[in-house]
Amino acid sequence: MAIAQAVETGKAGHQAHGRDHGHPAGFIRKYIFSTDHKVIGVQYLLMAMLMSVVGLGLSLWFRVQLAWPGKAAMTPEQYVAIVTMHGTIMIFFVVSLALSSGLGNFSIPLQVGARDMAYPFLNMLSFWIIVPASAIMILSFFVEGGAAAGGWTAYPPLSALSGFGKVPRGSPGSGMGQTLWLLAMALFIVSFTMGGLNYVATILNLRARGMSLMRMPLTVWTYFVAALLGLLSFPALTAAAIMLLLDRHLGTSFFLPSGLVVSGQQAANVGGTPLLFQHLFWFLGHPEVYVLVLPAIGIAFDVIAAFSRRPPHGYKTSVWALLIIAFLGMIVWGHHMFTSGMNPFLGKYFSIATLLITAPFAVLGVNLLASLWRARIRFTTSMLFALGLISAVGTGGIGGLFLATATADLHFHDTYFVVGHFHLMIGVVTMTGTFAGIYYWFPKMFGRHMNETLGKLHFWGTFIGAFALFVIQHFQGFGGMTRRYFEYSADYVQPALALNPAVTWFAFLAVGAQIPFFFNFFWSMFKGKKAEANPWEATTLEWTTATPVPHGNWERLPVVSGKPYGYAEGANGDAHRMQNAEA
Amino acid sequence: MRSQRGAVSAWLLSSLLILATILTVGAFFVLKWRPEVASEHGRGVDRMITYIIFAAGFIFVVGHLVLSTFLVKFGGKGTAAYKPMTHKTEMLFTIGPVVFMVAVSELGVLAIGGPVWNQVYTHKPDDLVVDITAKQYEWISRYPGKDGKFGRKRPDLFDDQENPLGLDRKDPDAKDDIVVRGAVYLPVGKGAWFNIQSWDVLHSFNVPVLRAKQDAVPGLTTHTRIVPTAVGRYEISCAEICGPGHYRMRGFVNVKSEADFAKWLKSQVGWFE
Amino acid sequence: MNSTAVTGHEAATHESEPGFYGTSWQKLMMWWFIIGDAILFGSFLAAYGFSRISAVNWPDRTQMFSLNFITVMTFTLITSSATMATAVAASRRGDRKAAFNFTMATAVGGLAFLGMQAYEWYHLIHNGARMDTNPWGAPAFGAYFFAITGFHGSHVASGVLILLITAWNAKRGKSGPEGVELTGLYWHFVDLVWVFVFGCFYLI
Amino acid sequence: MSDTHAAHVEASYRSYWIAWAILLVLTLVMISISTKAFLIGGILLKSVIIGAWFMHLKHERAILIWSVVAGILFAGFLFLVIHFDAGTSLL
Repeated sequence: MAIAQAVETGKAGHQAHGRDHGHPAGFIRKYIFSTDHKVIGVQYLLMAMLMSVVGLGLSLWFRVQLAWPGKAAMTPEQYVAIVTMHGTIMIFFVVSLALSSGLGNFSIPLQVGARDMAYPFLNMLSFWIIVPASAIMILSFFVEGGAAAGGWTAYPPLSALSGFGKVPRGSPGSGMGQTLWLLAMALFIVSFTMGGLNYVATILNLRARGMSLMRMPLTVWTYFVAALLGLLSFPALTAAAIMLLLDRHLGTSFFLPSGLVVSGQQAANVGGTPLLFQHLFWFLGHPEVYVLVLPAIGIAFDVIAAFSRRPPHGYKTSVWALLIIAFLGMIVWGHHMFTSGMNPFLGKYFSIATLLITAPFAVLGVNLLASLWRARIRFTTSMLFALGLISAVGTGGIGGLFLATATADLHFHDTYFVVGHFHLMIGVVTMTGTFAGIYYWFPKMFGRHMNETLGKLHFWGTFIGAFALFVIQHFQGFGGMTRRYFEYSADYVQPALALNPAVTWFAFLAVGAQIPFFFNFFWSMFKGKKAEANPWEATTLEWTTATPVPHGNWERLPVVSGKPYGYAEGANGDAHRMQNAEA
Repeated sequence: MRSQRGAVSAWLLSSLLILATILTVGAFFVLKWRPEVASEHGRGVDRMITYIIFAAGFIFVVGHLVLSTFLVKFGGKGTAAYKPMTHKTEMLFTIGPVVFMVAVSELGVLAIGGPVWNQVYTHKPDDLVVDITAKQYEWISRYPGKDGKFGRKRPDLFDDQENPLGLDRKDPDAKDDIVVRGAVYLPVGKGAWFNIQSWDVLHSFNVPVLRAKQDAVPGLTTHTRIVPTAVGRYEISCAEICGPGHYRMRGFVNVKSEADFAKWLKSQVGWFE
Repeated sequence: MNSTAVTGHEAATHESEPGFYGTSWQKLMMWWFIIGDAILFGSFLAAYGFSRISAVNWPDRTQMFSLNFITVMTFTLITSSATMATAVAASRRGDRKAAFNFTMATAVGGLAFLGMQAYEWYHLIHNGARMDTNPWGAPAFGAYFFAITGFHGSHVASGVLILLITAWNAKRGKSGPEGVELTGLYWHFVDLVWVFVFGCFYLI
Repeated sequence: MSDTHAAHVEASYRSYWIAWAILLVLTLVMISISTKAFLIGGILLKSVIIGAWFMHLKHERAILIWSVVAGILFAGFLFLVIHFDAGTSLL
């Protein structure tokens, strides 16, 4: 019976892999509608780079408005829409695409020793759903009323008051723009869910022989945990988005309460509650943070091991810490809602539970630091970014202590402290992780090195700019400066306000530093120094295959014989042992 | 050549990290980083924040010092002098941080934060009750008048100019309700219990100087308790995005001495009187 | 074939670690899809429960529904689940004819269920129930009822489509036990959701 | 693995229809008794029967079962938490 089943599995697997394996494919099948995970990974990266131009451009635009009010040629209506779209695009269409989808697609099959994703066709579909999603997101700027303007959290009633049918209009951006926003997000969720299913199936079922779970590189572990978190949490947002769409277009009252009066017009809604949406949204929203942050930390572990020539400290404890973070991450979403009118008892619970997460995160942080102990650090660009990540994880992480404490959050909620904190975590940590990964795997992707000088320029600009920018925002938050404000006039905010031009200058530095990266990326793709198969002398499986990686990844799949990080082996600790080395 | 380049990076990055640490810590001393505080629980909030600053600052400084030391000490070419740790040391480096973090963070929230949190959400019997209503983009406060009772708010009677709270002329409770647009008046040293509501979208009743922040949720009455400790005029800044006019949704909390407040209250006439 | 191209067959049997769940990746993906979908329905039902608890008065179920009719609907769906399980077992034994017949029977059951649901919707709409209002009290009832049963109904409808494709493939021998089993998992899940929907809307 | 698999396949035809009968009876009992606790118990029992027999969870590895249970527990936890907020009065 088992054999019959295996044959069936094989058949399906064969259909999936055999489709374009070994046949010379045309340009379109090879680079556009490719089912090869490596090509799809690069496609995601390019898509993310394209969207980052929009997302970062928007951020600079409103930073100018904030630093020098009136100089940016912007109305308050445009401002809220731009802030909303900057958040949405950066979180879902830049960071998620580049880190989770892009590098994940590229690295997972190579690191576990699989020929491709479990379901390559679904993988291709995931990417091609993102294309219309991105297009819709950007096109929403040009519809009547402009793009969505309810914040990236899209809290109703503002986001539900669409102005369609009997529903009154809450703000200009609540019209068609918000509907398109929801549509794009729905497509994104579909794509991300399919991607997550592929990750889980690939990691659990397609590992090379000998690759037990506890021999997987930490990158794979983090992608695995992130995929599980995504699969468990995104459905809640799906439900919320469906209900929000019904509220907007069919006059239901899931989130719209009785007695609404919007700009003098009385709404017909009865009985809903906006708090429900917040719960559902953050049931996704908090795990989503870990979906983004954990893979960056995983990549940092791999990169640091490769460039410090020793295994990362505490592999097992890191894995357990990841699993505990995942579990706790699912049950603490309410710390985003301390001042939302939630039951104060829940505020206490969420505060206490959230602070428990500091423990596994401390373990990860200590493990990252201890991985440098008695190492021989090679300061490549990739390593610099990984080291920057350690600093950012620490700095951003301790900001979490303030926000997770309900009492302190009374002061910090919805101030620039929150902005600084989450930009450090899901902006700087994720992007340093992504860049570390890109510089690390670029030779595997294109068979060429990226230019190190430009790379270092990129690092120093990014790190100094981003670190200063977001740490200063913490101080503005201490000063009580509220976020999403077009202009400030209050007395208490004046000291914080004085820091605004500095923040904007650092933003220009951080964004400007991406120009050498873009140039470097495309230039090196064709003109970079040729790379051998294992330029970093790293030990994980992706470096055991030829460069450029053949279709199907290996001639013969590797057989794993040991730990992922065989550094500092040999009599004097000067040898490294590949993961598939003969015993 | 390469090893020198490596050493340069090591020194650069590690001195940058030290500099960042010094600047960040120094900024706490140099910058006027917190608004003044003028409420009882606000002092508790600040106590809580100060506690976390020390705990987090310790981690921040130690972490960055260790990182920069490691960079200089272990940067360069050659082979790693790494030796596997014994199981015991490894467990020490795991359990140590876990115990430290849990102890420090939970101790803070339970011992310092918890009581303050309770203070904010406990209605005391002799509190002055103030009703706050938010709408795009205005704060409206209401006092119950002589009878001590609030009249019912009816959405169908809402009129932006004439009747922003939708009060019923025939309702005896509503008759003497005192309605103030854009401002709240409080006596100093006396507890005030707020009933916060909203007509349209989410707003947040945020008075940074009083360390008060509570969302106004349509369809729901949320609460917060403030005991002002200093006379003054403190700005309300909406802290929940409520549309393009979010930034200009301002108001003022006027904290007066008890005598002044009584005088002010006496001078007010009910909305329908 | 193995000499010319390295196939997925190898990838799944000889060259890979045994699956962590002891299943094929197809089944594993189906299971995780089901877990995710379960949380989706769970979120809907949690929201429904939340609304119902906070509502001042909730319409009395006996006023709106004919319990006997709903019970027949439930019977139909449970029976279709049993026929589906039988189809999976038959397909495992290599009995292609029985697999086809039972899969078709399941599809018929699904269609019957959809028909009855359509009738029930018609009945309720005829009596004045809408997404935003209904004659029996809390308007949220209509919104939640139509949204959740509609969402479940769309699952049934897509399930019927998948069943028909599976039956057709099973008959031609294109879909082996694994394919039928995956369809079966999905169908049982749809049945499982109905148990909750039935309980939450019609019984409690 | 293949032996036990074959054995349960032989027995399965009958076991499915027994499960079916139990489900039918349970449904009938549930519509006649309207105690809330009993109903919730009935729903859970029915879902366990469908999961264990029809969806073969009985024969899967414990880790798969726990994955499913974990998913459902998270959804349950969501309800448990938000219901605290339902007590607040509506306007």
